[in-house]
Amino acid sequence: MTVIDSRDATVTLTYREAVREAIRDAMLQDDRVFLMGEDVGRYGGCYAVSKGLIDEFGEERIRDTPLSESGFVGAGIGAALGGMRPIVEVMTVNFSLLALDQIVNTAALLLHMSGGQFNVPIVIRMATGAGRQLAAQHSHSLEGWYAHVPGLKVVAPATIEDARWMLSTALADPDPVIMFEHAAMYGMSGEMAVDAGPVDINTARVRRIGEDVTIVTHGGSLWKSLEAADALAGRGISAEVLDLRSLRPLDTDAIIGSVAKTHRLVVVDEGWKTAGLSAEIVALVTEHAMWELDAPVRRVCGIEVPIPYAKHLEEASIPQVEGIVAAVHDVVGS
Amino acid sequence: MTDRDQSHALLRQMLMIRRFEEKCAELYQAEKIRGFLHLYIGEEAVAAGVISALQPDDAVVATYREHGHALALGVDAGRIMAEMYGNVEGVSMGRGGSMHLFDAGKNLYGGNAIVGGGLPLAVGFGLADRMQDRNNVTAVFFGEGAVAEGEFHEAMNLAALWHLPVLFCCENNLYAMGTALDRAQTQTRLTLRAASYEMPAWEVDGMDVEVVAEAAGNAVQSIRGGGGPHFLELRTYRFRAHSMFDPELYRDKSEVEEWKHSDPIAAYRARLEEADLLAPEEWDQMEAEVMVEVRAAVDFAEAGTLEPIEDLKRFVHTEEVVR
Amino acid sequence: MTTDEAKATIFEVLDGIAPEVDAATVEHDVELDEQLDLDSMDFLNWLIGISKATGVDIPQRDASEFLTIDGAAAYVVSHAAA
Amino acid sequence: MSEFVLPSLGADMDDGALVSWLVGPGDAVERGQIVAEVETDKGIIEVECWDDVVVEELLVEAGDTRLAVGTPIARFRSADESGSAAQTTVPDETPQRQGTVEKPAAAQRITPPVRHLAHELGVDVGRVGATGPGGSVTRLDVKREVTATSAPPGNGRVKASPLARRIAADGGLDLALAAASRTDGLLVAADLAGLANAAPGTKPRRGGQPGVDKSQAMRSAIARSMERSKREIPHYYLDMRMDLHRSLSWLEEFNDERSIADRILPAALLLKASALALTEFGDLNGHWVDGVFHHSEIVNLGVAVSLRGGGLVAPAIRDAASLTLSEMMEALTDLVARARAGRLRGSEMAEQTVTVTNLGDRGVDRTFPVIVPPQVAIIGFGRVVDSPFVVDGELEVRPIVHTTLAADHRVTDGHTGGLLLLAIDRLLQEPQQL
Repeated sequence: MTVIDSRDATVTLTYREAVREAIRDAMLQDDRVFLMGEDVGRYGGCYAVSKGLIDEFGEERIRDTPLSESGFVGAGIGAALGGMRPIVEVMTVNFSLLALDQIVNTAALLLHMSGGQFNVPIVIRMATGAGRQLAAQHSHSLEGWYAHVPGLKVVAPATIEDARWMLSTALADPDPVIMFEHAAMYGMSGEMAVDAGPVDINTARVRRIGEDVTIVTHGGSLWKSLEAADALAGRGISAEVLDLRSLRPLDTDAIIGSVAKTHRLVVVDEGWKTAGLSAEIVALVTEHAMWELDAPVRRVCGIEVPIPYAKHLEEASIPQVEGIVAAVHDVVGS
Repeated sequence: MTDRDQSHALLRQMLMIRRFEEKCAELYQAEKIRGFLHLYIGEEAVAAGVISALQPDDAVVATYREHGHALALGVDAGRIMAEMYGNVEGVSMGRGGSMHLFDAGKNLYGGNAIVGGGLPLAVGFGLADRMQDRNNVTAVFFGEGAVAEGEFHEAMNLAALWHLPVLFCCENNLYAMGTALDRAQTQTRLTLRAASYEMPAWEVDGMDVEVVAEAAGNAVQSIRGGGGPHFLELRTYRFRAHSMFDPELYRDKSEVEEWKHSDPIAAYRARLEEADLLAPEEWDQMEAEVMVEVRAAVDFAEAGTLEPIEDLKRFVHTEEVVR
Repeated sequence: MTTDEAKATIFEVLDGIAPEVDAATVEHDVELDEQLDLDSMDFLNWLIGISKATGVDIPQRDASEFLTIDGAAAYVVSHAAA
Repeated sequence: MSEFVLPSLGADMDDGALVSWLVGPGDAVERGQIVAEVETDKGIIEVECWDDVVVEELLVEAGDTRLAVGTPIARFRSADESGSAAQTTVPDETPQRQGTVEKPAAAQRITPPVRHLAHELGVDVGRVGATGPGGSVTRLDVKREVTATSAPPGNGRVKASPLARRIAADGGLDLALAAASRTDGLLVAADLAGLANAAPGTKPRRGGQPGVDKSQAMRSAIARSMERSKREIPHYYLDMRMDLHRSLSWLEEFNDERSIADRILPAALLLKASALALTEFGDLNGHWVDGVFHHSEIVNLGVAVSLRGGGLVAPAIRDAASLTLSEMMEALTDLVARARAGRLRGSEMAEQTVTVTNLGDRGVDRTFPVIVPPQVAIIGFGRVVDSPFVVDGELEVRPIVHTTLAADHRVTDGHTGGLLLLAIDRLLQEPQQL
């Protein structure tokens, strides 16, 4: 529940509540905004993000859809072209593959193919990531696939503030924005300044300042990286943690800037290594900051295996704090 | 039989599509036009007929075989040709080519080269119209091959479920590229597919422009009256190859010759002449005018310019919306 | 604290700052400046080290007492807590 | 009269064989009529004619020969004798499609395997003389360069981080003489900074090349850097006497109230004044790289620290102008301690934008410092000496310091340098503002 503490002017809320508030706020601000997706209405959302919104806004604007990812994502694109500002929820990134045609072949390309005539102002939200023993078809981190596609903007809010405030910026954007919410974070609660307001969706943020090594990460891995940085501080290693926030475009300046300061890089990404987002970041650094590097780069990524069900195996298959700490030690040479 | 002006307009529209595309084929072989070029020759009655039943605010979503639809909507022939030349003066500034003709001014939303890809889009237009209380109709064209796609069924279901103002126009020319309908689908009565979504559906002779126009007119009227989505199966035939580089191994020449007896232009012309609605000199004049238009389109394209390479990265994100 | 104890501490601190110095060769009554290569930073660090090790506060105005080993030891002995 | 050419029926059709002619010379051909059949990779395709014409001559006989698209295969004349030429004629201009692909400029001819060898041996291929065919670099050329650069025998390739390589290149350091602190033997930037600190054999090495004399390595590094400086940089020198009376009085008062650990040395004042002054004269703060001066927004003050047992390093105090005096003192203390303990960070050895040397502490009156490339200026402070000095027309004894500037004449002229010294002097007269 939302608790407002007037003394320090912060509000404590969960990630889920933050996203819900963002949707609610957007719907109140703009009649053109509506939410559409599987079980977003009566059921209250697969992850209870939209719980209660149907009572407030009705079935037209909190629109339950059949299990037709391609159909309703495409309908969202059409509605966007027709003057609406749809928020389309796809339950998980795995299911979004059923809508890949619409997202990649239509939403991302239309503006260009039409010579600039038709932009697609749609926001497509989806859960991503492992950590809840949901096994291989509900747990993957495929953000990097979308980040590959020109025409899309891809964001990954990792903090309560970003969960609350990225949506309005995404909706104001004239082009399609894919928003990845790490499913393990929905229950995470945290403080946010009461007077927090809209945030950009195209820059990275340093979440912890450090001197010795840069940890580049996003989404659910941010918190593991910060925990690792804490542990490292106790051993005299000062790690800077950079939260990408935007996976497309990548904030190259921020990445290069931090590496130019620390001269060492560890990339933490729950997605797979091969041809993945982490590979892109490392490539950027070698292209733009080769001569700043004072140690080999390390990547802490999802192990190249479909995410298994068993808890111990699942944990072993995605980045964990110990792995990040070990990678940093390796890079720092201690 | 409709009145004289109207029938002349339909005939002229079909003739324009025919001559324009013949010129396209010629220019393709001269390497002026490249990429894939899918010609509509033989199917002109469908676009001309259906689009004659639409209002200016109605939206059209078409396939990669869409020159006919673009011309029928009144998109400038010169800018279409320029697009195929890859010129910056093209309707899509040379970014789209033959398969991706767009025109905001005419509500033409492509030019979609993914089979079935345009169907969900049309549902979205219907939804937007409904949510904003606009009494528009969206006509979406697709081939019978698309009926095998999941997106067809998802879109049909959504449109019917939400009772949206969408006209589904299935251009059944019997072959999905080279695969005949009965070699690809269990149920070849396509209207039965629509019926399974409780959607009104008709089988229409797509070689007869007046029949098409009438069926489309009825459907559009019903949709605008709140009748929800409708489905038209327009039975037609393409006289030419699927694309340019196609030796047509999958069908007999005799079959093509057989269908050419139902050439929508020749048949309609003969019918009008028989009914004294068209004088031979009127036809000759029509031919001459159309040829002038086609030549003007080619001249426009020939005089066109290429977009500078420095502008390559335009239109990836919205910096300027051209409307 | 005896003078020997004070000197032991003083040399220990010096060794941390100038490890190359052989304590046996340092003359106790000659100014350090003349026999060792110490700059102002080293000198300051030496004073801070002595202060830390002995608990004796050394104000700036008394810095001149530390020009020789003997002087430094005398200062420390006389100011050390009983 | 027009030529009828083999048409292109698809972007992926390059050629075809004429299977049969369906028309012959003298035949009248209608627009749209099929005139020939062509065998392509996809099968036989009918070729149609786009105009009403009469066949004048068939130029190619039917057969198996593959003809390129665009090959003339017949000559037609228009049906109405003088009518317009058929469209499918060879265009006037050669069909030039969508620009041509330019070949990359041949900067240096070297094959990948040879390049790899050079990389393995740590040879800069740019320096290698090419004796191979067409001016290409051969394996022998690369090996010859290894011998020429007299790498320590048996050491093979030096494993060094890119940053370490950059610093070494900028400062003229010889990586082969450095010792690695990492367990895997990779030389990192910090290894260059502290390399003369430990006397040979005093510390067990964890990795790197055995038996390298670190102080000798540092000597050689300094030698190269200074050699480069004096070879490449046209120095100019300016000198100014500055009255430190106010600064030192103020400092004495300041220190009196503080415990010894919080004491501030005059050096901190001099550094702070220098840093602040440099923010006003950006042309003296930055790097000269490949003939271009790159100004730095912030002042990363390299501080020359002499090491026990010889040698010198000048690690950076980052953004020095933004530090308070206490912070400056703290930074200086920390830097000197770590420099002498050989624990500098790589960044501190890579980020200097200008250098200050304070030799006066050791008793010289003034310095004539040498610029550290790629920097463009160095400020030197001499000994503070009580000297006669005229103040408001009266002769007084004041603590005077000679402040010297050596600057790169390619970037600035003496006028700018003089203004910098004046600014430092002005700042030192108002120590409480520092």
